[in-house]
Amino acid sequence: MSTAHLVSSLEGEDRTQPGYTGEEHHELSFIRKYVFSTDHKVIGKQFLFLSLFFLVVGGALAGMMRWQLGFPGQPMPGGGIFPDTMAPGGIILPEFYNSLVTMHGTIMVFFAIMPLLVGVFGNLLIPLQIGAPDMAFPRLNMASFWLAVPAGIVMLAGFLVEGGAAGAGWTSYAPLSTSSEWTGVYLGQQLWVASLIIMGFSSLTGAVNYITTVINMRAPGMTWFRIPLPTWSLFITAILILLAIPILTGGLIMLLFDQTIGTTFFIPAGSGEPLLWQHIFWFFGHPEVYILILPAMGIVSEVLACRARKPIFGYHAMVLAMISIAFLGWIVWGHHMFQSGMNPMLGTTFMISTVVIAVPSAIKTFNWLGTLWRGDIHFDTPMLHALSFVSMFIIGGLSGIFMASAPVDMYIHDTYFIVAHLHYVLFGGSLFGIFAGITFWFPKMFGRMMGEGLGKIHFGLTFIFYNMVFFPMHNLGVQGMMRRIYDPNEYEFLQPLQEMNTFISISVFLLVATQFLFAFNFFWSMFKGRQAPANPWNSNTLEWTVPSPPPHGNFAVMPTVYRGPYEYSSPEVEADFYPQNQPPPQADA
Amino acid sequence: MNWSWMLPETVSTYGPAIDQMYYVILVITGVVFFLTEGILIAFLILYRHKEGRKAAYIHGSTKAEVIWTVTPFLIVMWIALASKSSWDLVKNPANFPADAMQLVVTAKQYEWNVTYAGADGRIGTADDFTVRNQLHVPVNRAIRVNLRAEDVIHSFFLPDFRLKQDAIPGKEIPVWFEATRTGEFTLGCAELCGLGHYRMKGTVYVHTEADFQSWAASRAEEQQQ
Amino acid sequence: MEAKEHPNQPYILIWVILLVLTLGELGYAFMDLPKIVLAIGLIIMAIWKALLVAIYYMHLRHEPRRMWVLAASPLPLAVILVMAVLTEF
Amino acid sequence: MNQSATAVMDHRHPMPGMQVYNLKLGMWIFLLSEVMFFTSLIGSYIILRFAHPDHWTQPGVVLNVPLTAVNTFLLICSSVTMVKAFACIEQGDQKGLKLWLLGTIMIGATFVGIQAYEYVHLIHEGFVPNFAAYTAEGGNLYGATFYLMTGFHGAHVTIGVLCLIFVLFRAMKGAYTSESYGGVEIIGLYWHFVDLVWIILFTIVYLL
Ligand code: HEA
Ligand code: HEA
Ligand code: CUA
Ligand SMILES: [Cu+2]
Repeated sequence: MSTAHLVSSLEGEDRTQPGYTGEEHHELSFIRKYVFSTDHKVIGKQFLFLSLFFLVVGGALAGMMRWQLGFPGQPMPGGGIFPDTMAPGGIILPEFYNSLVTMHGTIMVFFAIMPLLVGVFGNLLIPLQIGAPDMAFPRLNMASFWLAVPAGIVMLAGFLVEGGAAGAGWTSYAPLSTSSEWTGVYLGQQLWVASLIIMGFSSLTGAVNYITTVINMRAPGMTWFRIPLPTWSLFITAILILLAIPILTGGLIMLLFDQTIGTTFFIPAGSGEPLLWQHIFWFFGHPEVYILILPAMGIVSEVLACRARKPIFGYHAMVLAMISIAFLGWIVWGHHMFQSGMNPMLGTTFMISTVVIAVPSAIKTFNWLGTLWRGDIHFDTPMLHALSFVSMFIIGGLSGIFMASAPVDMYIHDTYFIVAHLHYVLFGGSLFGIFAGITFWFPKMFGRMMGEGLGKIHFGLTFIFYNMVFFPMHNLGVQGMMRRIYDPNEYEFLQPLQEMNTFISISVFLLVATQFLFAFNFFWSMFKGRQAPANPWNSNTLEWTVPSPPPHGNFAVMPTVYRGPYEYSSPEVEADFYPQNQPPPQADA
Repeated sequence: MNWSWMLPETVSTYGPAIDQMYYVILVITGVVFFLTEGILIAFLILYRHKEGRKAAYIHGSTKAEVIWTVTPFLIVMWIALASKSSWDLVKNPANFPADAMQLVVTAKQYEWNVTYAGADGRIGTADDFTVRNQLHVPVNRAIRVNLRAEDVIHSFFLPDFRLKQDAIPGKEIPVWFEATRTGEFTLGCAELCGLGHYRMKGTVYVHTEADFQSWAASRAEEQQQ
Repeated sequence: MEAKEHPNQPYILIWVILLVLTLGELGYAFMDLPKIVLAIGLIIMAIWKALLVAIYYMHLRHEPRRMWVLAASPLPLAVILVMAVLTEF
Repeated sequence: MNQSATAVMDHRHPMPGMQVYNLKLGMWIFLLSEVMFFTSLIGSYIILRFAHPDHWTQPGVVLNVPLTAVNTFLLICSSVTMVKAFACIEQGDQKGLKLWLLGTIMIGATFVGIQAYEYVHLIHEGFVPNFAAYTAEGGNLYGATFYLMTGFHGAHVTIGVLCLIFVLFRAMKGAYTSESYGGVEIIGLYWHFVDLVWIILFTIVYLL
């Protein structure tokens, strides 16, 4: 009996047999097709809309925060709509500011960037790039999305309940986060925990699915070292999620019990250990930040190679670098806790492991540069975003080196230097990677091209304003400005920085305004854009061998893979690309 | 607007070593930054698409990859090892100056309470006295601060001294510093500790030894009454 | 199909070993030995039992080598986490 | 036979993969995350205990070790019944499958029952997770971590029993054959894993 046979009898249909084209023969109702769909491409799009929505929410929260920092104590324009518990007369209250920071960080990390990278591109790309008809467990995949939705609702519900939304930072350090006596937040803090537990299940189901799919569902000839880098990165990311999220879930459960039923895992008054929470959080948290960057690295590698029409420089090294980042990511979490009162010897160990992680990042950076070297570079919108990923990630990574040095971190820890670092890697890195990915695969998702002119304008303005927002934050940090500060003017030595804070805030408003261009371009192109051919970028990977958008079941015939994904400008063929499934010319057909 | 990457003046004994480490890293990363970004821009100009251009068919170079793996490795390892001494000096209690003056700083929402030993030089006796949001210390004398917290985590931040240390409820964490000149400096809280976090601040008064003694004496007297 | 190749499994034998080990643990735990000796002995027996379950009942011994690697992958992480945090106290 | 099917036969392009069917592979992968989940709980227990040795008592002072030893015995037996069920369906023995499944369910349910009984007793004696209400000797961290770990393990057993009932239900309808027994195999994996966790927990919580 064959494996395929076994699966078929379990699933009711044979998904591993070649030529399987899914359920397209029978008409599906609207609900089955778009709401409770099991098609990975539809689920990917659902994640796209969900997480773009949360990106907008996170951006709006950031805008309000920046209003307070740029114009402290002044009423927000249109701020009158807020109740007096948040912003009486439009003037943000300190406790509301704390909620804004917390919810901004949490929403951006867990509900915008992570689902954008993992939910959207994981779903869209993995089956298409490995030549599979769908995910290994389509129904589990659907569950993954439909867990993310209630998680998001619970998270946002924090704003509606008495006491406001969670306000202990996205890191929710105990014991502050354990009691309303200290935060002034009641239910909100618990909703935050509950939401993240649910979101954890969503990520976990996704991860199980991705890993199984990549291991077991590859098309014939798709050996490990012929897998395109986005899929590689998503595979590694899924492993990180699989092993990191349960640690957080365990910690969150303990935190929830501390908050509700009177246990004292993290509360010193009952001999609990606050540092235990920090260890648990960061043991998850550091792998988490690589979860937030690795898929973007994969996307960027793909775009760079394709738009430079050149094989990726050092494909094996790229894969190995990602694996070592993922591995080293587990042993550096202590660098977030240098000043937390942890054992200083342990601090030294973490300092050394942290700097070592710069090495695989260096390999990746230089290999990207190597890819451009002697290429034939096409400056399309996705390429521009990918290039700015490379240049901004360098800045963010280099600022990480300052903090990795524990004594230097003593001064810059919890200052705006950290805020600058994290936005350079998360916005300059992840979000530019996401922009690159969305603009690159938009035709595959929606069957239409995205507006190129508008895309370039959006890119240019975003790039400029983004740097105007976050670059000066380094300088603020160097002057000693602490983060999570409602009104820096309380401190005399920070008063001269107000001008700079105002400058940043104004730049933020311009940055946010620029994003309307993107939103407009996105929706306009979805309905009115130029019809996309199957392979608009002359790319090699399998997703471009099927129509845009691909039909249910993806491949009419199961593709056979003959070569690696980045055979651009190969002398073997006339064209400057050489699709993975194109038989070699002298094939014994 | 101050776009400077220079650190403000430091007034602690170990401050210059930390600042130096910062500047070393600034130079290294600065060089790396201009190098990589420069190469990036150069490539973008040199290899931009032109009609009839075909990219080189190159898959990589083991030699180049070894070079750009080993070089950064050596650089960053050096950074870590060079950082180790100042780190141990400041944070490892085994290396603290033995004759330091002892203080207890207790953080709570949203104030800093500084407890002095009083006349007998010992903390925990009846003649201790406590001042709020003020940290008075003599210049040129090592101060050992035993940090405590009453409610949640706070962070004892002396920007001018380059010192930061979280205070954790249920624990006592020692740190030390030594001021190199007199003056008034900032004491801040650097860990989110609730809605008043932003205003949990104090002032560090660095006195001459004589001034400090008379201040301490007058405070001790006040306490007696 | 891989499973067909092993009709006669030592399931009962393993069961007996597990029981003996459990009884052994019980007896050992209440012996008057230094804490550390107790701890080491008990942990060894627990790991032994866990391995028996994984290898025989979960059929790891009939799985490809790659599955072993997969199954063992979280263990180093668990050890790293606990060991590192323990040095704090 | 269409063109792509030929490709599969082509020996130069073998089907990649683990030679393990999806469902089983997926279950293994899921179990890895369970390992990490229990790591966070058990690890916290180890760390808290290490930090506050005075909060813990000797085995047998608070907890009823003999009773739990019986429970451990039961769970180990249920692993045998489970594996027997699997061995039966491998041979196509429908009746054996159903009987052994039923046995596993009964033993599993008894385990949960005994645990509930144990909880009731302990709480009655004042051994509770809650700090404020804590009365028994030893300190509340002991109670909190105890209920946390055994509680989540018990929840896993309960879920396992429910899944087994579902599998039994399907078995009655003849859903499994000697050719197709994935459902039985993966619930077995889960069940043995839960047993394995208990082996660790029993040692760490009750004996150490
Ligand atoms: C995508 C997310 C992401 C990524 C990729 C990184 C990458 C890195 N991070 Fe960052 N980090 C965050 C997200 C991220 N971080 C967040 C969100 C926080 C704040 C959390 C909070 O407190 O809220 C944080 C905080 C943070 C801290 C804690 C600071 C503090 O709170 O005091 C530290 C300390 O070591 C650190 C270090 C690093 C290092 C060394 C890297 C390295 O991986 C970077 C490596 C890359 C390079 C170095 C550049 C490329 C290399 C070269 C061009 C080669 C040549 C280089 C040299 C020779 C130096 N990060
Ligand atoms: C994960 C990514 C991420 C992103 C993208 C951002 C984006 C922004 N962040 Fe945030 N930030 C964090 C993660 C992120 N942040 C984290 C983790 C923290 C720490 C929290 C903590 O301390 O607990 C933080 C903290 C933080 C602070 C520090 C607050 C404090 O310490 O007091 C500040 C202050 O200026 C700030 C500002 C901003 C601004 C102005 C943006 C702007 O870039 C926002 C611009 C707006 C957008 C990017 C949305 C635009 C919308 C679209 C592009 C979609 C449109 C398309 C369609 C609808 C189709 N952030
Ligand atoms: Cu105290 Cu912030
Ligand atoms: Cu980190």
